[in-house]
Amino acid sequence: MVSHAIGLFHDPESALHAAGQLKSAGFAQPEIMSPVPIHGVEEVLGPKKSVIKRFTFFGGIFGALGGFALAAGTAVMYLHPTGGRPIITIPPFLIISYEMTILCGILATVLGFLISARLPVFRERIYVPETAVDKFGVTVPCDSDEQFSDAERILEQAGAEEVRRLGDPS
Amino acid sequence: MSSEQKPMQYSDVNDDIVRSLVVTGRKYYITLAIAVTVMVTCFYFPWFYQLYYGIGAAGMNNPTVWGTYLASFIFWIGLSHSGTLLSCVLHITNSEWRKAMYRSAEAMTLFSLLVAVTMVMVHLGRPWFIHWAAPYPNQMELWPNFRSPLLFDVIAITTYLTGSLIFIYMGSIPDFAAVRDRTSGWRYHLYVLLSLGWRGTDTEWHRLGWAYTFLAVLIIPLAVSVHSIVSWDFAMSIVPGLHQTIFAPYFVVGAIYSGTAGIVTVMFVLRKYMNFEHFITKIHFDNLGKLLLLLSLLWSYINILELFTAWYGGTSTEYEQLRYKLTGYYSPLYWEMILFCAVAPLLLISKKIRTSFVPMLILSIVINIGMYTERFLIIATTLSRQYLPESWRLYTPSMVEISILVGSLAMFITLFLLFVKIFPSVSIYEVKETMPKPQKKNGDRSW
Amino acid sequence: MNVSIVPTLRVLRPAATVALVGLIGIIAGFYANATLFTDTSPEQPIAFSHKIHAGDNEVPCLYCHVQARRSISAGVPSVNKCMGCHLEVATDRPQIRLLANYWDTKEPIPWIKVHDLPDFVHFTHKRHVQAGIECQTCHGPVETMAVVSREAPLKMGLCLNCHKDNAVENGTDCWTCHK
Amino acid sequence: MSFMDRFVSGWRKHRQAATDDDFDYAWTMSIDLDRCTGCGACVTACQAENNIPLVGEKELAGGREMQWIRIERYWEGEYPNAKLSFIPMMCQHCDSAPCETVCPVSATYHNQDGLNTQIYNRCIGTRSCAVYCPYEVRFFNYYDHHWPAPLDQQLNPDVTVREKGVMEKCTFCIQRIRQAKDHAKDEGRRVADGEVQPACVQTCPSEALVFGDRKDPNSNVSKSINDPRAYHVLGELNTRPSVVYLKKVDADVV
Repeated sequence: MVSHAIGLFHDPESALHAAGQLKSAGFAQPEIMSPVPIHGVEEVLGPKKSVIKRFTFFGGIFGALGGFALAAGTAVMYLHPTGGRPIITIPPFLIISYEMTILCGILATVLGFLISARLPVFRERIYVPETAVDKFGVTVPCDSDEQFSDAERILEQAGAEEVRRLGDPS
Repeated sequence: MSSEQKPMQYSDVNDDIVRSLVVTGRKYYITLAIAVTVMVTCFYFPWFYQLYYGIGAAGMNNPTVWGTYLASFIFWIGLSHSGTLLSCVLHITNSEWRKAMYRSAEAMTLFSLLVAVTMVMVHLGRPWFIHWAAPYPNQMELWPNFRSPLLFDVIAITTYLTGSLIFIYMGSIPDFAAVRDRTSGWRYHLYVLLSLGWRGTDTEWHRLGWAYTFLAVLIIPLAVSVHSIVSWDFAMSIVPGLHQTIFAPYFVVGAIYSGTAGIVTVMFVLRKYMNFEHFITKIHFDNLGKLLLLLSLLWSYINILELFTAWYGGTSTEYEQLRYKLTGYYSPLYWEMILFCAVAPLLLISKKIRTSFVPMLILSIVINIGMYTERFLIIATTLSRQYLPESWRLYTPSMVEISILVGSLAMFITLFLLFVKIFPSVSIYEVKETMPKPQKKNGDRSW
Repeated sequence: MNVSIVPTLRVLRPAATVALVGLIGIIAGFYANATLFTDTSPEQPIAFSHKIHAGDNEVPCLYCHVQARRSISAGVPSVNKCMGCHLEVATDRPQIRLLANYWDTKEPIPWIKVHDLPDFVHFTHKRHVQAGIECQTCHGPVETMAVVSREAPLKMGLCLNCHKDNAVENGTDCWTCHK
Repeated sequence: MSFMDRFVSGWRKHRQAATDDDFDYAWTMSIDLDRCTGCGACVTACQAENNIPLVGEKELAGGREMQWIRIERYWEGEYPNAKLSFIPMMCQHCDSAPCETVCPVSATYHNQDGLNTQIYNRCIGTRSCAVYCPYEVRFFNYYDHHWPAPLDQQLNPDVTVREKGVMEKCTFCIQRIRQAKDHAKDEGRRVADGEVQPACVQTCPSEALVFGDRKDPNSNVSKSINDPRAYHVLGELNTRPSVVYLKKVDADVV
């Protein structure tokens, strides 16, 4: 059964240090849980790449083209000549296109965020409520008791106030 | 975050904010009851009467077919402008002082937008057909007219509403998670859903940071475009006094101006009645005061420009419009607006006023009264004096209109009161970010 | 401790079910109201059967609805027209007695309109009959109906599709049909 | 290939601004101010023809009048040297109408007769068209109107009775144009000059109003709009109105 070792730290530096130690000791990728975003995670745990920007970019492009197509297409579908202007009147349709760019960009960003942050959580994941208040948690999955005691040792050496063992529910 | 007595700790922030959600005093219920009562009696009853009777219940007449409803619409849209916009700008520029106030500022955006949309419904002659302004496939094969500035408005406001809602929600996810752990019952389930199972892992923070920044970058141009488009409802016409190129920047500046004043008002109320003295301090009022001063100067500048070009151009219609604005029937309101929006804010030059709470409250309210007058005058003075003198006619709001105006304010207050009990009205994690980081204290377990 | 939104979703399942059922109920009710409870075949003062006249006896539509080819309205035949035949034909039937009663008292028959368009619609039978459109296109197979019922929805989309399919001159101009 | 061709040709076609040439007719009215006596018969005729409600004294004073055509009166000087000038004002059926572009639901647009039209049942009542109209000739139904007992018998069945919350305006009596076109279609010809007359034109005792198709160079209206006295009201706004006024020759000036 897979369980998790979680060490709770008082300050972000120790937590980061512990995570680095765990990683170099050959554990699987540790996770840091914190009440505030902490800086320097990428130096310790390796660079993070986010796909969100691609979502935003392509969402925006889709919105721009879709917005113009919506305005021009619907104008052609039912002809209503107004104000002596052409049916496909470019300047106002560009405004629609602009607004739709932003709308689709926003929606795509949200989608990208949810996908890349793996939210919402359907299958249970381990969690320690203190990490939402003032503790910085570092967790690693442990396959065996030996692994857990290794992890516990590393965490305590790095200054963990407390090390807990949490069963992985899955 | 500075505090006089003892340094704040991370857990204090959680305590304070969970308390603001869970502990509800009698004062809150009384205020809510009053707000709901006023909303129902002053907004919904007159509105239903108007739906039954027709727009004739309002004071509008033939040349002045737009009235206070549209003025209120612009006012509320304007009020919505500094919340999310300011929050985005300050987020991108990494301003520390934003962090304690942005949540309620964004809520202000959201609710004033909702009220603005309701004002559109009130304004329409046949609001039961409002869905025709939305593009959706239908058996009539008819689509809205995408050439219309009013339709730009529909699209822009929908986008802005969606964007603001997502922006405030996304920034609140970590806070919902923090609150979730401390609540029980229906609140617990609500926050479980709202927090989506947020755990605060490094990956989640990283993604949130990116998404949040992208949203901020998208929303800034959106917010500017929204009020430009609102101004085009007027500026795209050929009515003297409305057909002005300066209108888009004028409206944007005016919107941010009245919105910032609105934030000051809301900050004052939150600070006073939600006991957020720790979070909302003189620094915020000082900074907002400086911003207000800058905006008031910009606003005055644009006003002078408008008058000057009309005077210098001197075409008969423009000139008549100018003369009417400065000396005509509505001129007392005009000078009141100048006094409230251009002269009074000059007091903000003194730091003493900027850092004292009650004068700031009074000034912010005065500015918003002035800004409402501005919106009213844009409609009333221009529409009552157009090209053909035969159809010149004055416009006075009827009791129904005034009542709906009061009721819309009550609606805003109601929504806000509900908000402070559901959303953490000060961002927990961002306030923590402004506090000194916990330092290594090996062996000490007292914290 | 673990975190997941699933337990909450479970807790909320009854509420969600109620909401969903309510929503479906509202939508279904809306359609039921539009289809089931709209009276598309009202009871007429005389149980006139198009099946007997137009179907079995093959009386052409335009024999009775004589104005259809030259006016906006197709018109309901006058009692005179009915009595033109029924002074001789089937005079002993109870429904014909009713008809004769109207004839004797010199009163028009208060027929109930089945194909009623809103007041803002301008529909001219003349144009459509002259263009060779079958009556059945819009009115359905009337010759098979003992009691006339409204078959087509008579919504704007119906008119518009036909106008587009047949490339009617100015067929999609609003003022062609609206007034 | 064929799709691209269709796309390109469609794009070209719909990028062209609509002009008179695209329309079947270009209905035009000319108003000779020299002949107009300001009697107001046109106002009454219009009221009767188009189911225009009588709003009553109180609402009239409040500015909710309903008059698709009105006589604008301007006084110059003081009594007894006062001089009155007047001009009948109705929807100008502008070819570049500001009101048309602003309607969010396309309730007002330019139809194939070159008319600026209003579809009452599509209107949602934003009233923006009335704001954008420089001639102030669009009228809003501030409430449901009722016709007292005998008057409801004279309602024109060819014209809708407008609901509250709907904008309305002069249509050049489009129901008559439609009827004339219907007759013409039966006979396979175009509508002849003089065949269709709006109620105001029909009733004008001094024949100041002339109505016709300006695409027909021999029509009366074509002749009268070529008069040197012809002008457009607020012509500088470039709304390209379909109503042409012939200037009054002022005896004092000549």
